[in-house]
Amino acid sequence: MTELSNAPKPDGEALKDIYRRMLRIERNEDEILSTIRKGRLTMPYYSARGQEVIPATVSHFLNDEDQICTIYRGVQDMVAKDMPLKPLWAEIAGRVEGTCKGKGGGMHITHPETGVMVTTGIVGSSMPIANGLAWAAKLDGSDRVVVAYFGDGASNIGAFHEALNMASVWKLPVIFVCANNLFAEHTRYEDATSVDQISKRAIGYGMPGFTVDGNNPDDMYAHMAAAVERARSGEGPTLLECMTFRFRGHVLGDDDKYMTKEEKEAAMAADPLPALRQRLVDDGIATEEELASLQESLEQEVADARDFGLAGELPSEDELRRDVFAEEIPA
Amino acid sequence: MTELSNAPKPDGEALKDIYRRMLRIERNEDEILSTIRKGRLTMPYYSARGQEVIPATVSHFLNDEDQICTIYRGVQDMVAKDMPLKPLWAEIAGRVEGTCKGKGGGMHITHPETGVMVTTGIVGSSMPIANGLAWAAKLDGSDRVVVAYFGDGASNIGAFHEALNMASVWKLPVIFVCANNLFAEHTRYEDATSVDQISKRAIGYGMPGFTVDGNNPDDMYAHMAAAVERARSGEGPTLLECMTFRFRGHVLGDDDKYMTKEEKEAAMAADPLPALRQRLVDDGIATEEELASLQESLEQEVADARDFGLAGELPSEDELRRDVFAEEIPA
Amino acid sequence: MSEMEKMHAIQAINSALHQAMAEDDKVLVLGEDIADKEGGGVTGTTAGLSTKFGTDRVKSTPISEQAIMGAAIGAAMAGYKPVAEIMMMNFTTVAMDMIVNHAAKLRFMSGGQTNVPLVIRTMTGAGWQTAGQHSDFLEGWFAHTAGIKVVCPAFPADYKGLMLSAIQDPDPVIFVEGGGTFFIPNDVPSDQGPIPLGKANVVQEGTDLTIVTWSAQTVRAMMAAPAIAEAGISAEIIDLRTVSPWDKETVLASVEKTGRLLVAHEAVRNFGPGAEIAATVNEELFGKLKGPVRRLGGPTCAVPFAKNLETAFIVQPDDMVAAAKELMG
Amino acid sequence: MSEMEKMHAIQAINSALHQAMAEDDKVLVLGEDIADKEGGGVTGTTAGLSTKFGTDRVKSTPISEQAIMGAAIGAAMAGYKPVAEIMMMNFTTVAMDMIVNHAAKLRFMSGGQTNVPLVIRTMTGAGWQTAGQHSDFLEGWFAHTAGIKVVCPAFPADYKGLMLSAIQDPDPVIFVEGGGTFFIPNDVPSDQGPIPLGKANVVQEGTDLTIVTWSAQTVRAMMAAPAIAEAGISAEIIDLRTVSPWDKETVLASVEKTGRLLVAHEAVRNFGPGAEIAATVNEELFGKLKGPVRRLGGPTCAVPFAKNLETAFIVQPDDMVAAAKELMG
Ligand SMILES: Cc1ncc(C[n+]2csc(CCOP(=O)(O)OP(=O)(O)O)c2C)c(N)n1
Ligand SMILES: Cc1ncc(C[n+]2csc(CCOP(=O)(O)OP(=O)(O)O)c2C)c(N)n1
Ligand SMILES: [Mg+2]
Ligand SMILES: [Mg+2]
Repeated sequence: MTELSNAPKPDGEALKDIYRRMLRIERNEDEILSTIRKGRLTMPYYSARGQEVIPATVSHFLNDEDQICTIYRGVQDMVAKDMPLKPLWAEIAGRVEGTCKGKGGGMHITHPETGVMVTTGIVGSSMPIANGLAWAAKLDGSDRVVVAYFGDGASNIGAFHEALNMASVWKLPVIFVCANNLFAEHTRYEDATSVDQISKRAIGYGMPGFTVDGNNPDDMYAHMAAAVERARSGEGPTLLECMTFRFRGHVLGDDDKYMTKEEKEAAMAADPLPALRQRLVDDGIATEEELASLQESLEQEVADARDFGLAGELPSEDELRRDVFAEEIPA
Repeated sequence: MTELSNAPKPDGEALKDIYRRMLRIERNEDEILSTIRKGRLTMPYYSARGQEVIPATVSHFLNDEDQICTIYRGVQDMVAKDMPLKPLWAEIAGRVEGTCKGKGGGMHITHPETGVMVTTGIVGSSMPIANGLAWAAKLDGSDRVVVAYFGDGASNIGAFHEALNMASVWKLPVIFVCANNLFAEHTRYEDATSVDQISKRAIGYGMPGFTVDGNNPDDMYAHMAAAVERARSGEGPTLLECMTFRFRGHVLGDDDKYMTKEEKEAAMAADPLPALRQRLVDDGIATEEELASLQESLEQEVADARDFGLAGELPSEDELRRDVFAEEIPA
Repeated sequence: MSEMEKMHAIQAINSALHQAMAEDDKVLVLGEDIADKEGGGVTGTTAGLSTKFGTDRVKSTPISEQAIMGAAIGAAMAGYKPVAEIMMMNFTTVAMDMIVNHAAKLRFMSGGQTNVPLVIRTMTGAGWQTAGQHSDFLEGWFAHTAGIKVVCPAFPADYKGLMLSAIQDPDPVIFVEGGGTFFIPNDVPSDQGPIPLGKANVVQEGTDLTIVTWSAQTVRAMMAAPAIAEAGISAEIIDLRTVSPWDKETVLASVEKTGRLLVAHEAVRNFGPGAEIAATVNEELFGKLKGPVRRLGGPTCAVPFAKNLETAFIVQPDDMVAAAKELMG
Repeated sequence: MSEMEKMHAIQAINSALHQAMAEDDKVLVLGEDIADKEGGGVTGTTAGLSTKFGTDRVKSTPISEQAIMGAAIGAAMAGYKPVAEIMMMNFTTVAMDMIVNHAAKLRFMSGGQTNVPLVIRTMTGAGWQTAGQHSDFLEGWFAHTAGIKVVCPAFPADYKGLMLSAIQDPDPVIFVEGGGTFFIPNDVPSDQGPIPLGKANVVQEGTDLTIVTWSAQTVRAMMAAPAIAEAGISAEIIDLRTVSPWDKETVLASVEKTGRLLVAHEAVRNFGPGAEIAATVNEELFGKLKGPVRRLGGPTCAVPFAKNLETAFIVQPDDMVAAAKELMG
């Protein structure tokens, strides 16, 4: 992976914060999956198990003013950004108490209060919109930054190219965060992508680009610190290609046949979540008790959110005529 | 510009052939412009005066089986590829004897016999289609190559990115020829493009890419020789960024205000057409008489084509129901 | 009589692709994840093809819909017959230039010198809770585009027969695979051959009322049929199968007989494809209708996620029954 | 009374943009070549804006229509009011995902938490011999798309007034600039204010026949008007101005009065926007019409290059006169 000189390193508090966000993602996903299995949720679900370090570290650097544009596999990104879980659960349960009154669902969650501006189901489309939000940040004279999340496969679609070029020419405060999990649906990275590292594409946009170990909090921390600093100070965008692996396939129900047993097992053996937990304990950053209590409180939060979501009201059919335009469409 | 080791050099015959193609472009365009000024042609016209070396040298390496996909500014590319001028003129005059029965016009000329497969008015769209023709060449087991022409501005659109990536992954026999004339309509290269050389974008596609002096036949020759060789031998695509300048603005009627007088004058002072003529004479490759007679015969060809085209029949209104589908649409 | 096989739509398409590739080595298949290494398509529709016919002719692609369509267009111009998958119909939006400005127009703009015999396979439909960006029926856009045919089958045998025709058609065809047609396996003759494009299928004869529909909505019409019959209404149900060019003759003949028309589709009603059929019937049969032509289609909104809203979005069999009763006065 | 200024459509748009940017510093303008360094737009429509309001608010862009629309969408979500130019309507095909899956849907999919108050300015129309890829009227596609409004003015004052409204509208608007409306300068009140979206304009009153039309076709309807009057037909000519949502009330009231309707547009007739209007009028006024609703539109082909074919492609004033006579029986 690329070396950064004088790379900033996460201190104990930072590592704890990153771990907290990772665990929040993982605990929340675990409950989503078990609720789906019980037949109490009926959405298509795109797991991010194994990729938690990326949004957890990215979000560590973001505040509520900062914004993200994410994708169908984006629940991790929202949870990492500390979106409240109750409206999230109500949304994926299709209830009117959901962030989007149940009209968007998991693939289209929006929550401006925590900066979750767009969740798109169209590969590549998070990037051009992130540019527009970043342009607005510049016009506002604000130092807020925008993160566009996407996958390795998305780096082959036209919108990626157009967005990175424009962001660079306009020096927009965007961080392009590519989670390279080596697969686009069932297609292996190298069978679809013509360059060995996506970060090299940044050369073609006169933009700093780095291949980062997306499962390593130190590497993610160092590169994200630099990218945020660059964006906030008006120097423009950065492309971070974050290497990772998704343990649970593309979408729930996926049979994984397109990957080898070995590579999957190797990736799971290197699971970054227990590894970071171990490190926190080993390095004396957190005690077992602290971590257990963290886990317990997260599980409580998730359980409360689940109960809230599943107990919500169904949206009224009038909702079909609302939010199409500002004015309700007459019946 | 990029150095090639052991660069092949054009011999006298090659230079003469390149010059012939350049002059054919220039004489033909000159007549088109004067016919437009007389009000006898009513098309939008995109001049390529000043850019002739590029298609002339490219076409020197192509045979009738080889194919090109070009753009609105593509008349130069067809003429360089020795498309017959009579159906070209009939087409731009909107006559039924035209290549496309008058239905396409200058922006959409097709002439499969000489390999002119698509002329598109949509920036960027020559490239994805060139890939398909090249895929077919591979499937046919043929060694034909496909050239996709486009401009510097087109390198910022999504289709460029998708096409170059796919061509590289599939190792297609395509040569991507970018005429970098420093402007996209009225927009300066550097105001829209985030990298100092478009050829650097090739790095992101694992593809050889070169910035070539597009007004220099030697440099064009060397790079085109290598690109054709690569394509014919199954090694895949090449990106050639050919530096040039258009003397007559974007489209006929354009007022050039967006460029400086100095840069335009400097470019015109370095006009590659008289320069190559001088070289042919100076180096004893051609005599003045030979060149005069070449010019005369080209002018005769152009005049005959013009007369043929302008004397053609108007297409019948039935043509609106033909060529929509294979079967004529009933009246 | 030929033997019958029970097949789902997806199996029928798969069978057509196998047959077409075996019969004509110009047939190619491309799209995201469509080769066997990638599982033969996310729904298995292209399973087995790359193993049988090789990865030169059956190619998984990058996520690059413009490049997919460009590759298909170029290969088609060079004499091949590519079947390109754009996974979901909403993703045609990233390839509209290639489809509309190029595939559909190149024959005309070249004065007939080139043609583009390709098939675009694409899947869509509400009912899977995939919400606003994965569910739209956009056949109206393509029907409004000169130079491309629009096929929207409902039954497995039609999927097979129409796919065989679409592949051999000398012009571009968009072949819409409606999610709402995937559930019900149905009889497909083992020797099912091509079914001509542009011909509707009268799936139920009747005398009081004509129902024109296609794709998933035909399936719902069949579900509505018993209740309509029970209400004493003799409905003629026409499955259009090809939306453009549509079978005016069959529809006009039917409405001339029944005097009443209900057009129903899953696409949004407003400025939808049903309007063309309604307008044409009104124009051609002016004065001969016993009542106004009724159109049913989606409300003017994106397809919602919540199950109850998604259900309300779709024109349900009950809505068709109610409309049929209302039409009878 | 306010003073009148003679203006072309392009000047009227330019004037609206100047006024809107001066009144509201949230208004932004972006597109290819639109700043003054690049000549203020290829037709000069945005001339002077960047000089007056600065290149932060008025930005020339790369040739990247997806990125243009993305920038506009993002800025709009953040509270700005971007006016994005997609130079020609055919080029919307490379940005359809951004327009249709995002701009039009984000308010709905977010349950109203975000909205996208942007304007897409785009030019189109046959008559300039720019052929198949630069001439299409595609308003029917957008009218079929929930969540976006479609404005197609004909006269300079409407260009100004509707642009002012479009910019202040809280939702996305596609604003179509018809090449066939560019020729004739017309009176624009110097204090021309916003004209509400969704309201048609009865440009000529009449009692025998209603003609519904918009954009360049309205200009042709006005050219046809004298010959129609001469034939003894009293035609009511309605310039729809906004195609979606369209002014049903005005149209229905008129046809109720005249009993006859001719819908004419430059877009291809087949599955075109005229079908919605025809179908709706037929449905709402069933039994009250004196004759079938007639639709005029382009033939089912790409816009051809040859001048004579291009002329034949367009619904000419003469075609409208002939249709009016035929409708009167
Ligand atoms: C334009 C478009 N094409 C295709 C798809 C279908 N699709 C959904 S996810 C996906 C794979 C994306 O892979 P990648 O970008 O690597 O992200 P990951 O899913 O691995 O996180 C595809 C092809 C889509 N949603 N949008
Ligand atoms: C998709 C699309 N966007 C915009 C245009 C309008 N347009 C035509 S030519 C052109 C400039 C192209 O510049 P470049 O690629 O450098 O080629 P050049 O004209 O200089 O040869 C533009 C913007 C178009 N034809 N297609
Ligand atoms: Mg991936
Ligand atoms: Mg250029």
